[in-house]
Amino acid sequence: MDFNYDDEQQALREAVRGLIGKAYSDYEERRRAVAADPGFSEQVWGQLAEMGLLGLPFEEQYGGMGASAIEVGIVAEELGRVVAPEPFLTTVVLAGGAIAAAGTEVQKTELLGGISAGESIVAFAHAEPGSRWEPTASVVTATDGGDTWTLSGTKEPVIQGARADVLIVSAALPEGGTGLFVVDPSAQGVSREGYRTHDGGRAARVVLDGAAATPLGAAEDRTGVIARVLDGARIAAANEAIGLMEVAINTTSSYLTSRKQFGVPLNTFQALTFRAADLYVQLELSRSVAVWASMVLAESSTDEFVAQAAARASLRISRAGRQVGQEAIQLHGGIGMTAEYSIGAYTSRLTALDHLFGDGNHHLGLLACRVGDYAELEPVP
Amino acid sequence: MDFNYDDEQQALREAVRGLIGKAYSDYEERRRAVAADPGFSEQVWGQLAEMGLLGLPFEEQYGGMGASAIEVGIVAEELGRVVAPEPFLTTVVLAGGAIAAAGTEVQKTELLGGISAGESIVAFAHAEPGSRWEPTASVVTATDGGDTWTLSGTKEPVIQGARADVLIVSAALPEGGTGLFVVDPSAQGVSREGYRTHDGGRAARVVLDGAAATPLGAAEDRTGVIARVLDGARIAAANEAIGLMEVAINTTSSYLTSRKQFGVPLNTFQALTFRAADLYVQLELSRSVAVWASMVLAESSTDEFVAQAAARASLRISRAGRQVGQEAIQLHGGIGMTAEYSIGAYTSRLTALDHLFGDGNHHLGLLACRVGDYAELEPVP
Amino acid sequence: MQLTLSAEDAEFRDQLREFFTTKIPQEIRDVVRDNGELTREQLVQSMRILNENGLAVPSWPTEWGGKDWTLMQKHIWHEELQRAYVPEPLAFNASMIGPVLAQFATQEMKERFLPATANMDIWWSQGFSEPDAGSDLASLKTRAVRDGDHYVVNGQKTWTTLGQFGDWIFTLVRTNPEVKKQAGISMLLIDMKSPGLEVRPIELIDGGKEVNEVWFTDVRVPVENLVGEENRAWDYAKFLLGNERVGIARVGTTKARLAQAKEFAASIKVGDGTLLDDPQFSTRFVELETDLLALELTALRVAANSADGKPDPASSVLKLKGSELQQAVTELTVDLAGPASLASGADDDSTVPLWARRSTPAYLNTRKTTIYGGSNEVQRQIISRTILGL
Amino acid sequence: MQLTLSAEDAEFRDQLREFFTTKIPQEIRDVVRDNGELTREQLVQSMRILNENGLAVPSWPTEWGGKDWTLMQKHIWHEELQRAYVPEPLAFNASMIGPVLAQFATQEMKERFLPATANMDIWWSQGFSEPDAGSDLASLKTRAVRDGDHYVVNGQKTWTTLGQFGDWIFTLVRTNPEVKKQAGISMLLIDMKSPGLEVRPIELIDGGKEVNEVWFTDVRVPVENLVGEENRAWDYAKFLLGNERVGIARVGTTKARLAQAKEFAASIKVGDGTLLDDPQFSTRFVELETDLLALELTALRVAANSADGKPDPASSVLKLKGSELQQAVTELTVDLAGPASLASGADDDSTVPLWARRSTPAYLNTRKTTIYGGSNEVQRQIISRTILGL
Repeated sequence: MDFNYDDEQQALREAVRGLIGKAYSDYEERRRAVAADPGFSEQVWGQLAEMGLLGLPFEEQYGGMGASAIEVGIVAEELGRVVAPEPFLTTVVLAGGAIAAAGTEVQKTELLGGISAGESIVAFAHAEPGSRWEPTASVVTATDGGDTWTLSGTKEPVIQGARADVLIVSAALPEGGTGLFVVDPSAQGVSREGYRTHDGGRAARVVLDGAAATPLGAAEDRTGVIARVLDGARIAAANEAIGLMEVAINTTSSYLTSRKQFGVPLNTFQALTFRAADLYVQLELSRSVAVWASMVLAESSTDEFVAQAAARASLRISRAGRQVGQEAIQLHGGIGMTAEYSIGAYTSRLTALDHLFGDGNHHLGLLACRVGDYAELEPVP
Repeated sequence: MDFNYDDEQQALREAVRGLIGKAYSDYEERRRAVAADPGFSEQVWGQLAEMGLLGLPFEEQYGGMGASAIEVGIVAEELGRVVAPEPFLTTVVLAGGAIAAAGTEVQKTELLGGISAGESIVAFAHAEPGSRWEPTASVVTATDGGDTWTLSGTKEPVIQGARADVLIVSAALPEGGTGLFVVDPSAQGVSREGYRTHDGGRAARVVLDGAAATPLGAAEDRTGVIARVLDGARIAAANEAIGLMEVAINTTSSYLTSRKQFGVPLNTFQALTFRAADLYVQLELSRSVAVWASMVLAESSTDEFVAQAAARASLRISRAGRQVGQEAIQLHGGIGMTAEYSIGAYTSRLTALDHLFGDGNHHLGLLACRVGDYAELEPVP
Repeated sequence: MQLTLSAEDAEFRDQLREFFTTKIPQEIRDVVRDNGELTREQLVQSMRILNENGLAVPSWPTEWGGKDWTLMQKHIWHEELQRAYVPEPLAFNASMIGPVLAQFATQEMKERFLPATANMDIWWSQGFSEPDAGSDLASLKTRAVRDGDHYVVNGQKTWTTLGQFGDWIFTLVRTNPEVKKQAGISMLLIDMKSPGLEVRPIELIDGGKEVNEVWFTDVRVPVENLVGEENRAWDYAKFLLGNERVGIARVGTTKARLAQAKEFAASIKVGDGTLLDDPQFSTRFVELETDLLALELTALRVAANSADGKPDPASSVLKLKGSELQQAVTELTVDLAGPASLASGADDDSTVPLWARRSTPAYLNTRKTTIYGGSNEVQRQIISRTILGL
Repeated sequence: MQLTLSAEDAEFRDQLREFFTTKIPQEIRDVVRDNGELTREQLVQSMRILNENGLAVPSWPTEWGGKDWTLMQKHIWHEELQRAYVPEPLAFNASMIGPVLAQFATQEMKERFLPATANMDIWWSQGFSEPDAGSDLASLKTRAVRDGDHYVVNGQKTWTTLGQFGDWIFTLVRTNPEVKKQAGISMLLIDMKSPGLEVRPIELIDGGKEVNEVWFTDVRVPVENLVGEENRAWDYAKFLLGNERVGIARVGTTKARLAQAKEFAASIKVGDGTLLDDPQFSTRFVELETDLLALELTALRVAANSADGKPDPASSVLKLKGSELQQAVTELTVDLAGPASLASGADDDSTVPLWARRSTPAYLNTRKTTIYGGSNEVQRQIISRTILGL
């Protein structure tokens, strides 16, 4: 077992930090980026593409770099450190992951190529009214018209659904099961209503009314693919959360040493510094699980072990993220409540990530159903 | 709604504190009392009887004072303040409560009279191997021999079962349901093995092998009586826990102000004093619920509302008692781990009370099954 | 000891319940229920209806419209108000400057301001906190220098809640910088239309703009607007901050929100049942409502025990636990919303119900409850020092 | 980055697992498994078996029996030892005085003591803490005054774990009261059979007597029993306390205890299933094992990151969380025992199983884990100062 990043991974981290850390070195830059649609910097997106990061996990023949979940985790963590609003998680990891797993050669070449080049924002339209993180669809249904397929129903919220150039849509198949489809959002029968999300991002309601759709790969049950892709996104999100928490804790520590009350710096008050120490404990424990889950994913483990790792990481980071997010604001006091100051954005993003792919209690419930199946939980498969 | 104790209640509190607070003013006295069998002071027990406290809740014709759950709560709280080992809770409240609720006139006169006079220790033998606080019995079974009944099976742990002069035993009835029986522990077919419990008390394994038994009142299903009596004991135990917690917190506060480390008193360290403040919050919230539950019981509420109150009090005090018990030791440091010092006995007793009639999670589970039946929880029936 | 309300209190409660749910317009109470934002007009309208019926400022002296209620009655008034989603009387008017003026101002000043304050003819703002004087309020720097019949005020206040609506602002200013910091502070009433006074909104983390900075640049304030005596305002501020502890627990609000959350949970189908049948949620509801019961009983106990009108030191317990429970309920609501909680910016055409859309902004906004009005750290300090002697 | 153990490490692990479960007598390991009390003889026997096979003191210099293992190997050794319920080598010998002597003692002293220490021919006790010197160790008062070829020692030590079994005690004494408190401390090796040395047991809250007071009344100690230099022992003590952070998390022990608890839960029938099917318990198991997973991974990460042998500051995280999890598992076990947990003093004829009878004493005893070896308050201080710069 080896937790050390190799030289290339270290170099990747430094390169990403150089780019994204510079782009958002001033929190005002991030505020500006999220203020106007599409809620992120197209320029930064282009730079990420130039650096090859938007194709990071894809195979080279599709414009990618063939990197593993470790590298994806590094990028996610670095994006988290500056609360970068670019949709790496949802476009590259989630939508890209689905395409890579289920697409035809032609689709992979075209769609992954478009993502890698930074030319195409692809959104993964999966959440539905009433859904709770299941890997299945039921509100949006697919109809087989012989040569063509059409989709009807509503997807909401779809992260970056309004800006997206391409939609990957999950839909209930006529014969049962959940299929995946490629939808051109400019096609007839597709309407989109975009809006802001609390974390500075954008989402949309996507209404499909007999919209033309092309199966992603075969028009067959893709529940397993969706589950695996969601697990991959959970693990990437866990890494993003590590970056968020680390900087939130550092920002809080800096504030405690610089801010004076009653004539002395706040770090004179042990009740505050001990709580900061507790946050650090949360961070370190969570970091271990996030990195471990990335290794599990990177080493082609079974779907079951990946699901286990994703659920454990989601649970641990949900617990940590809430404590860090809440305490970071509390330890700041009033200034922590203001949008001009950075810390609230970290808390808001942690809250969004927690609810994007299943919060801690959701995963706890799933894991609890199987707790009798084994004696000890071993980190090695 | 009125939370004020009236003058008589205040006088009762002062009298009890005068007696028991004096008897155990020095913690060494309490250590001596629990060191030798029967694990409490027969002398103090006699004094409690003289003051009329052992008949407190019984009607006057049975040697009692006809007092309500408020007065019982006051006595329990005062006993808790000094971790008094006398079996007021199990003999007066629990066994006495069962006799008062189910006994014949003759039984009430004899048994309650014996308790009130301090002449008879009565134990409530209800817990069985594998039982988890249910108001029913299954291991001990009752056989109807026409004129006489016999009981067979094992009860364990029976608090004060070895010292007891009389046993009130729950047993499965031949036709179903759970009956209550009076058993003379010196009768044939009764064997008892006594032992210490971690809180300084005594318990026993009581093996019944065709032991002669007299139905307490009628030989009919007493599940409802047992449930109600257990609820009464839960509420008295909640009051005892309030006394325990209050003194544990005060003892800890005193220690923090007197003990020096690094050349300054421990109360210089805000991380410690804030945790003491959190304990106080726990205490005050719990006190409100304990007193409220006593009022609910005192005002002849429905069994259902009493059960609700007992469960809420058990839950709240379980949470508070653990935090107070654990933190009181931690804030003391090493000295808190020693038997010579008082604080560990408070923690141990809180732990015992928590598991005597159902711990917090047990009651939480029961309450959770009915959470959809009402919109708001109202303190007034 | 008595469990039930007295007959008088029960009747009092029923009357208030009837009044609040029939006399305050439904559309105003709906906004409160749905965690929406009230307009200035709605807040004024609601307070005026209360004032017309003698229900706006019950804690004031009777000669200025107060009611001489028992603490139990005040408690009931608060709880029923909150349960009915009636906007609470603006605290700056009803709980802060009103009582201060009634206690410390000249008869002339009382007559000038108190009736207008009770009726919201004046909307008051609070000018206490400064960027470098938060929990350590006494270190405030805004200066007022006497110049003939005026004070000239320079400085900056912050966290001025709803300052964008304010007509007047009661302001702590330093009038003597030479003495111990508490001893050189005065209170001025300042017309917010005065030249040199500027209000700048502060955006909060939920996107709302409920607080403001207020800048004073050579603002001239007539000397007759001084409250009480010069350099004595630290006492007035302490009086103000210690005042009106009843209602601090916000039991009524939290109880209503928790009951709402139950409805939300019951509305979400999962498997054969709803989220309310999920042990993870049902146990969470039980824990919260048990703690809320404990809080309510403690508030009642404190009210009952404080017949002499002095605040019980246990009021710090009410603030601490009350604020934590408010936060816990908003957190629960986000979790009920689940993935739909992301749709926080969607409009009413959304498939996501209003409560779910508002859940995360409400959660983020509620982080303030453990910070303002004496942070929970300050409350722990009070408990550990005052009650435990630490 | 690599998830699996290296082939060498995996083989190493398998060999140790085989050794521990076959060469250490089952009856000794059963006592550990059942939370029982080992006799002195059992502890010595177990350590001697380890020592014969070079597994008692792997962290020592190789010339004195150490193994020059990687930190990963040391981690595996610890975990496997704990999982197999092998009594750990007595810390006072293996982790404390042994390394100190190896580092600071004269060759003569090493030869005299180290082999006997590794083989438990000497049972060492620790004489550090005093009644008024707990977390603030440097304020110790026990005096040693030079008198010819001897030091004369007077004072009192406390919290001397298993002192009732001790042959020798390594003791911090004040040899210079005139200087800064850290600068006047020396370390003496004292034969516990010396006249004037008295050991008095301290009963703990679980009824056990594992710690002692040690009183010194004019105890004469030959000067050759001074470790290193006079007045330099504060450095030796810091070395000792900072030493051997691997294993501090006690992952192996907690993992084994949690697996036991699962068996207990599965053995208790409730309704149609067992307590393991109860959502209250099943979720608690998941929370604990997830935190334990996080702790184990953190221990492995720290081990992997500390190839230079220096302790990672994250070791405070291991101590903090490791001790909390030990406590959480004993608390869970009491709750599993339920009403049977009251039968803590019953004998083996009881209907209550052994684990349930021992559950509350174990819970009470485990309160010590967050106090000793640097309390969790000290660990938070280290983290906030050293890592966060607060």
